[in-house]
Amino acid sequence: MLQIRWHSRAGQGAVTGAKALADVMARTGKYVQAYSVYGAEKRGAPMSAYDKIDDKPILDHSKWMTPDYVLVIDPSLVFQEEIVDNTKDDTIFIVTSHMNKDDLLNIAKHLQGKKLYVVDAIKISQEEIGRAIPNTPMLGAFMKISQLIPFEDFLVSIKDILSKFPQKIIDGNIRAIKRAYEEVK
Amino acid sequence: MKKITNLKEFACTPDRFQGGHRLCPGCAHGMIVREVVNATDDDLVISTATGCLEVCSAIYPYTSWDVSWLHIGFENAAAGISGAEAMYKALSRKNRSYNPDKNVKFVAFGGDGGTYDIGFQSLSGATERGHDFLYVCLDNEGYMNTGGQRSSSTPVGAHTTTSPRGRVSYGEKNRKKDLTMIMAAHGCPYVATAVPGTKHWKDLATKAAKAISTVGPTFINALSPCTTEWKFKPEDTTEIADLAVETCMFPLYEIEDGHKLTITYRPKQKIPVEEYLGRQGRFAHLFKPENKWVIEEIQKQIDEYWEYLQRREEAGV
Amino acid sequence: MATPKDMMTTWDKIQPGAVLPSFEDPEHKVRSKFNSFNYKVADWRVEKPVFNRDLCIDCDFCWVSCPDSCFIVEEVENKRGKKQAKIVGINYNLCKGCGVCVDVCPTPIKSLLMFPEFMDNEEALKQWPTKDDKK
Amino acid sequence: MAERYELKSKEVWDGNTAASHALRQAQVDVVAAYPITPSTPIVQNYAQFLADGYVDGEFVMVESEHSAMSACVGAAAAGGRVATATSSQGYALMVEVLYQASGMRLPIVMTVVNRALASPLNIHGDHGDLYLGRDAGWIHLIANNPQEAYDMTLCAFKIAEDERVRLPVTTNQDGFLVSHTAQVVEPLQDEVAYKFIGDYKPMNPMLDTKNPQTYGAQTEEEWHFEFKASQHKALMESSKVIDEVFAEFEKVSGRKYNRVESYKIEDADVAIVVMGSAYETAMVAVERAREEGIKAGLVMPRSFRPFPYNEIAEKLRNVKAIAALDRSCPMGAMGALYNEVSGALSANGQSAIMTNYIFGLGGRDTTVEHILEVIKETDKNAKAGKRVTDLQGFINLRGPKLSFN
Repeated sequence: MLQIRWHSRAGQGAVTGAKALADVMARTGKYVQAYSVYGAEKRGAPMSAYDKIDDKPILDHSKWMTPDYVLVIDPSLVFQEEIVDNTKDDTIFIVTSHMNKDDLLNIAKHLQGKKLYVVDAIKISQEEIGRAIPNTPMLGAFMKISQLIPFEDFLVSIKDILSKFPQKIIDGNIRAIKRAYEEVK
Repeated sequence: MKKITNLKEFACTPDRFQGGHRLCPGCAHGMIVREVVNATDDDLVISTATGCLEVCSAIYPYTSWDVSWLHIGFENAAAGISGAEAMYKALSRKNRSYNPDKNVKFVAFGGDGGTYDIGFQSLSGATERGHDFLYVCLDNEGYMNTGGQRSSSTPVGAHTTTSPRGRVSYGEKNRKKDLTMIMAAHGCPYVATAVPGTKHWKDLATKAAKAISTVGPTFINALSPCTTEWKFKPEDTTEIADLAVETCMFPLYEIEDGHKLTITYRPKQKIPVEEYLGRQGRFAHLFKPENKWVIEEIQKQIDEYWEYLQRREEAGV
Repeated sequence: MATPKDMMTTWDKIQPGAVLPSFEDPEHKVRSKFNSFNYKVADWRVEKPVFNRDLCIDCDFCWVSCPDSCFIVEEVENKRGKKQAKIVGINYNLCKGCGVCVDVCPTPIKSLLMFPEFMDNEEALKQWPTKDDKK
Repeated sequence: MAERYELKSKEVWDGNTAASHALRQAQVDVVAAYPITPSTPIVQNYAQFLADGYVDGEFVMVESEHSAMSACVGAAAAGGRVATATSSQGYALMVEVLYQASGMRLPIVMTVVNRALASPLNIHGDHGDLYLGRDAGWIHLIANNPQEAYDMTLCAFKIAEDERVRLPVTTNQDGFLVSHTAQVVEPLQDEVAYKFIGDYKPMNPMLDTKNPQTYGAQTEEEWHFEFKASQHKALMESSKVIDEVFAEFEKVSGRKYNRVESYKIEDADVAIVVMGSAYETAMVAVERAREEGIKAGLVMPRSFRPFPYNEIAEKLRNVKAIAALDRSCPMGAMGALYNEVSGALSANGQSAIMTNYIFGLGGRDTTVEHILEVIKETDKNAKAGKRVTDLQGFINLRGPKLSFN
């Protein structure tokens, strides 16, 4: 079972991102589970979201997991040590930051020795979508690193999932996803 | 709208609220309810809040209703009728009406407990949502079903079992809540006050007919003199109601579209309130020397309110 | 208690939800046994109103103010062919003897008066006051 | 006519989305509801369906849950299909009217997203609200994942409206763990779902004004007992209808449900009885226990009411020790599942060793490891042939061990 944990602030779209990823993977015939953990806090409070992806039905409904991937879509949360909780040696971190990997590791010492990738999902979403909603660019970055499914297939699915939105929003998201796919390092 | 012309004609209406109910002898509820349900030729669905009317008109295995009737609880007559009205709309839209040839109208009855107090939230909600129904408050100024406790409709000075007169108390201390105006403030298309009896029967029947035929939430606050708890002889019910009007203790008026107020009956000579109070045991203690000031206070409040109503009517705003 | 013996049933024979139909034959408006029209509250009375048709002017005040729907009305046509109600009697099954009808009766000599419950109506009519009686 | 909604054969839905689609497909005539976390999205989704023309019934946005259930009662008595949704405090506010709905034998469907009851305030899942309504005369069905939240809601209409039942039904799903967890759901197409549920069958409708009905009469000591007994009988006998509806549902969906679900119970020495999403988590724990040599099995009453006494006893016939896991604090007693299962065993002359565990209050995480631990403890009782563990345990609770005795 593939396990992915998102760290975000409420309002940044981690829940939507996690559900979109689940939707994409379900279309390939996988079983999925996407959920989030939050309290009564409002927009801006830290929260986490989760994806589980497997070839057989997912029965475990507990919130606890040992993630294969940790996706941090808020730049300030990168500095919170909780993001490494319950991770394995080979857990892959994809984080949002305007800094390069070396500068980041100098400050975020808890990420030293981890498999780390960086993408500025905030900047990308601001420039391409017009708002700091870094969830879709993170999906682009995740697709690049994980190579879970062919990127073209991913784009077809995500376009369909976004189809309820106005064309302008869809186009912006697709551009953001493609840019993040290219820019993640 | 049913045309209410004279009593000889109105009395040809087949009764839809039957006798054999267990209300007290001389209870005004029976009079008011009969007039309201007889004031339309449309079919009716009725909900009733817990209270005297509810317990007395549907004691298993008997019902006093020749129309569809529902009781759920004390505080939800308005919510219940709003559900029934919504179902009527839904089934009409879906072409599944049970009697497509008939208009169905919706009426809710509640006492002042079920209306002023515990049921006020659901009444306010149903009114705000704009359901097409008439809500009639049978206002007997206390929780008479449970033996005469105070409500927010109990007038100043009245003795009730929870605002008793006593060595150091003159009875109820708080002013009666002005629910009719509160309902008007919801922006209801039609709100009115009414009393039972022979003198104002047409006022009540016409108001009921008007309210039922008006589309949207309408409200009638009907004073319902309670022979048992107000403590007067059963045969005096209509006289007490008439005195409430003639003293202006309970003025008759209507308000259209939430603001346009019309006084529907103006006493030729306003009678002093003692006449009204003196006929009821619940106010007997006010006639003791030490409580006389309470009567004066009540008179002052009546005068001020009557003045307010007249000014507001004149202003026509 | 309040239920006549012949209406007492067992749990397996009662109407689901205690729902009561008003009519046994809705089309012909035949009231069901569950309709309180078929219940008697006569024993609540101490005194009963007696109706004197000869004095009645059909103002229908008694009809409109009766809390118990007791007044039996016949629909007749007036001289101008308009329908109007004629009071023809009192349903003593439904009357609780509150006396409101007597109170509101406006005829100079009342056409409704209270008499002891045990008195025969014929006898009551014989005892009816006349113009000559002092009030 | 309501618009047809295009559905894929597999959707990724959370439990709330699944329940709201079931309500939509049932073409409910009146939904009266008041939003409350975590069932709010059901109400929101339904409002959106209405705004987009996928629903042509009435949607009454009342001012409280009390009025929501009251309007449901009024609408159901009027004579049409009725549904609502709620959770927790809203459920508590409704309780008075829940009894009215069932007493009047009105087939209302309520999709409940289970959440803890205050105080202290908590928005997360436990079964406090479900247990609060357990004597309210409703049928209570349990859904463990979004697929089941959808399936149970469709079945609920068919069960409630059956002439032999005419009782309201709740479908229960765990707050957040199911309601906000997206999983693969295989929905029925609109016309298949509606055909399965069928047209509403009126019974004494108030709106048939030619034949007026009185609802909500007062019954005193002379009649009340008979009505309650008659309602109890209907609730007990709904078991048969539930079985029939589940069988019919299997034909259209291929998914088989039972009033008592079980997993590897046939040869089990140790059994866990639990309701809700933890049942599925426990399946994983059972697998792990068996890898470690403990013959564990799992049982769940799919219908909490009517409680399947004999069927549950039958499932547990050969086990030696049982742990009943209740997701609600029993407050001075044993948990309801412990009591019901003990009663079921006793009534059938069985004497497996029973213990009770309280878990997951206010959304407290209960993992595979936790349940595995319970299985191991229960296995000690099985091996000893008598109870050697505490009568009551609290899973994943901080602090010293706590037990009833």
